[in-house]
Amino acid sequence: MKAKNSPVRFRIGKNGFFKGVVIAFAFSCVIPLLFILAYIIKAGITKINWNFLVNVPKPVGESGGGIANALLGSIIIIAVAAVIAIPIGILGGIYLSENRKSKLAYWARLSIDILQGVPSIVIGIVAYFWLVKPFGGFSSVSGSIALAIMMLPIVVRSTEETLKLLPDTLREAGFALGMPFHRVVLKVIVPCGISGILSGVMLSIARIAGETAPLLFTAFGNPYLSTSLTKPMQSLPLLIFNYATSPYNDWHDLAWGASCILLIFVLVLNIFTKIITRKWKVQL
Amino acid sequence: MESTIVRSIDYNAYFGDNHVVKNVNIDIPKNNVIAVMGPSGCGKTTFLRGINRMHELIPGATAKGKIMLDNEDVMEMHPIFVRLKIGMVFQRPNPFPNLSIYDNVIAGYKLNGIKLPKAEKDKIVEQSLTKVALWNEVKDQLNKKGTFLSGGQQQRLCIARAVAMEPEVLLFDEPTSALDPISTSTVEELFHDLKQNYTLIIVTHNMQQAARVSDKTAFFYMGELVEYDETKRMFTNPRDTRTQNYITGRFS
Amino acid sequence: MKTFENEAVIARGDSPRVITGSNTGKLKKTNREKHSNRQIWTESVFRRLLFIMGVLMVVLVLGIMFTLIVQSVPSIKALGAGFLWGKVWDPVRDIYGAFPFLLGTLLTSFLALAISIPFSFAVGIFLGEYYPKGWLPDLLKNTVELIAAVPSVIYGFWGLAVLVPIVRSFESGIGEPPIGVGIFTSSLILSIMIIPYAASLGRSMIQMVPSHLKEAAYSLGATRWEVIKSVILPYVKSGLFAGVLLSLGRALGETMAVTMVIGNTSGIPKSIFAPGNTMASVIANEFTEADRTVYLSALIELGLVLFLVTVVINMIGKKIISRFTND
Amino acid sequence: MTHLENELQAVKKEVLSMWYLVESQLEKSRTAMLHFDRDLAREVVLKEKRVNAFELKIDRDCENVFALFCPVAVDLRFLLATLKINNNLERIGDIAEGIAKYIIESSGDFDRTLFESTQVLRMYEDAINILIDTRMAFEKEDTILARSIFKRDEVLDQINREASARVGAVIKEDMTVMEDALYMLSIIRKLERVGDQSKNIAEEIIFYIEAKVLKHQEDKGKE
Repeated sequence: MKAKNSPVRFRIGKNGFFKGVVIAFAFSCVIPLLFILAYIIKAGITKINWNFLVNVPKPVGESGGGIANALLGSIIIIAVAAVIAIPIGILGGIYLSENRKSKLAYWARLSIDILQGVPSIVIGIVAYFWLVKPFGGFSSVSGSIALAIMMLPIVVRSTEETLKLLPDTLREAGFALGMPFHRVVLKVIVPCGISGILSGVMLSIARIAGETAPLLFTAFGNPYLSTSLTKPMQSLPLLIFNYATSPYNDWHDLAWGASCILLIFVLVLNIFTKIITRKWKVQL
Repeated sequence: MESTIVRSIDYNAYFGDNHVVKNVNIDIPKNNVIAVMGPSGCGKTTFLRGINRMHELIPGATAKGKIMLDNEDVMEMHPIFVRLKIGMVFQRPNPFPNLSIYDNVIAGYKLNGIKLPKAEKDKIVEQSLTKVALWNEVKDQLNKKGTFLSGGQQQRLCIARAVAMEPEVLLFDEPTSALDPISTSTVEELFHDLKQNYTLIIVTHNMQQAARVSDKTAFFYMGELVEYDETKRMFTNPRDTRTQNYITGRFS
Repeated sequence: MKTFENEAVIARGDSPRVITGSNTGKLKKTNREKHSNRQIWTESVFRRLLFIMGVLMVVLVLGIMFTLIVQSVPSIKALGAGFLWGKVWDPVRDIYGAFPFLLGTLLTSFLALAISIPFSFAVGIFLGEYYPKGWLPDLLKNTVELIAAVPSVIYGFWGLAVLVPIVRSFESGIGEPPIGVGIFTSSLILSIMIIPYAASLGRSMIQMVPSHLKEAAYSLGATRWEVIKSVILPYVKSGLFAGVLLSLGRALGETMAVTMVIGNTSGIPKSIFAPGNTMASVIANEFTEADRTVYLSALIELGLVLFLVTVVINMIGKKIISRFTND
Repeated sequence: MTHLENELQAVKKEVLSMWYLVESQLEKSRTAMLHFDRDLAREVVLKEKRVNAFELKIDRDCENVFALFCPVAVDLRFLLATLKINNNLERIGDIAEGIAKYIIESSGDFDRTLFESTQVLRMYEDAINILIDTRMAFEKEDTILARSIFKRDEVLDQINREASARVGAVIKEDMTVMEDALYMLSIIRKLERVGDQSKNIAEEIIFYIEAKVLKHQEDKGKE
């Protein structure tokens, strides 16, 4: 009996050991994130005050100054990108979910898959040749379009996935009432999948809010406050990149504050998305 | 005096190359309950969905022939008009999950963007729910979501939704197959009341149900209409041996 | 009979409201038809709009590819295939060899992958098999997803401020030149950033393992670890591989964090602690400074290579996933 | 009320109509016997066709309900009982017709004293009452009433058993009434059958209401 028992005991011990290893590895992933969060917030939160939010950066050597230009720029660039990408993305997602078998849908789906994997820097290059070079200068709207291209696959995919999960009986119910196609889609299907679509939209905004690479060659950055869509514009990630790699401590401080704001914005948006998805979920 | 309301002439339906409904000719008299039965895959649901042009919503599906509704060919009309005149109720209750009971009943108006005064909407909701014997059960909770109701109530809500559009014909695609026996018999009783105002075509794979509720029965087999007759006759003295074999359960 | 009675009532005028009622009923029906005609028009417009969206998506990607190819033509013409193997990148002397960047990209990516895989698989196994439900696994899952949400520029900044000094002291400890920035540092940063991709894919794959397989093994007296090792992992190995590929795709294309901590030198790195450059970082650094056509075009050719490599890797990963989920 | 219930009610109503008809047939043939009314007797013979039509109609109705509704439990027993009751009623109709035919066949007015001496009148009265009470039991689903039928059938049996002796005595006394007396004997034999049929019907009623099979049991009334 004992001879038979001891390998079992060994196996049980091994089982426990590996469970411990898995748990240790799994939870240690969280540690760097917590470090980063703690560090950024600790370094950044002290820099944030009213002046920081409403002033533009001062030249090197002068202390003080703020990131108003980057804040406003980020808001404008993201808003324009969202205005471009959300309708196109949702309609595209609808197209993919409604035409599951057509040839064009196959290619469109493939394109979206490709687009999702394209490195952001490549999008930046392309946007540069499409929108910067032909129009003779960096502009915020070119940055917005580059970001919109980055948003597109996320919105399209989440819309498609959400709508695909809705039962066909819902569409049929709509059609059987004599509803035209567009009303079935807009009044029945989209409202039922609204939580999934919204979460896709918000996640895509969170994603582009921190994107820097496509903006390097498009919005470019601007040390002054600008609201013109055709002029270069500053944005938070650009400001962080430029000031973080600069040798000046004052600028580092600005970058820490900006990082903190950007991080909080992105995290809040992510958490908010989780909550909204759960709350707005239509019970089928 | 019975007058024909729906008449199919040489109706054929296909899924790609698959010929699922073959040359169906059938006359459906007004204010009758017609049961369509047959083994699964016999084309009965396809035929039913052909009547209000739901068939062609499936990619690759096509149809040939005529389906006359009041001497107008359904195949020539725009599907939207057809579906306004021919209501449909599905296998699983499918109330709109994002709408209240009240809005579900008038969904046909609301979601089609037809504006109605509040008083008229109230009237339609009450009348429709009364017709499906649901008014007394839900009149105090009209603002709750339609999906809070039980399965049988949901199905009656869906019937009310179809009835609210005042169609001439109501199609039922296995309307009780997802319901428990009690709800099933409630819905079946409803058919007898509804036939006063509407013509009902019911697809069912439950032949007892066909026998219980219908005036006339059509038996489909392998896409063909094998027999179409008074239900009483069909179940006591079928003409075709295939029908006999099917209703006696001797199908091989 | 019934209708006759009703008409009689109307004719006698007992109930005038009945008359108006029936009239508006008829009016309503015709209005409804007019309304529907408008709807039919809108419907066809809507269908066309959706179709255009479908076309737009294809055109967008084709356009990206086309632009990259056309813009890199000057460099392809001038440099040929040797571009990829050229060991020297010196724009001042008009010498463009992409090999240092290829090597840098591959080194950082695979190093990052090697570091991150144990962690992401552990997360996948933990969430997929050990504790699929409960507040703690939920918290872990959401936290790991947040790792992907943090902007890469913030990773870069944090790496610059925190990680670089640590690596520097580590390097001086083992006798390497204490630079701090370099391939090793960027791999560390990258490895954190790519954990969520393989982890979440692994989790969903492991959850898809049919329970009857696991139960069969349990019923033979297998321990949990043995079930994981001999049933679950073999079953999901292609899915896990796809997760690794997606992580790799992410690592290859990552720009900002790497640019900030890799050191940006265009030579061939002598060790993994040496500073270097990746394809993405060299584009980010030099694109706006490139003043000659060939210089710019060479950078774009780098972008094209990056694009093709990531697309191929992503496509393979997606294919594996879709085959896995369809089975 | 469900559709099936409606159908069953209709069948029941049909059976009751048939029952009234059969009762009136018996009643009429009695009146015809009492007053030697050959026209009335002929009417009874003619109306027998209607009884037969009823039988066919009820059979068909039952068949339809079986086919369309697949009844179970009490509904099933009701229909099974109805089919047999229908059959029994038709037989009673035949008996009424038979009696009426005797009246048409017989050469002249019956000797009135025979009604008393052979107890045919009393028996007739009892037979009709039994039939009426069976109907009441069916209509009201009253098993106590139905059980009482068994006892009352025994009275008819008693009269029937004594009939041969009685008729023999009557004939011995007065040979001229022999033909009439033999008719009386035949009528008594037939009325005894009415009792038997009613008893069968009562058994069916109990079967349908209580699901108890009393057929071919000796002590039926006594439980």
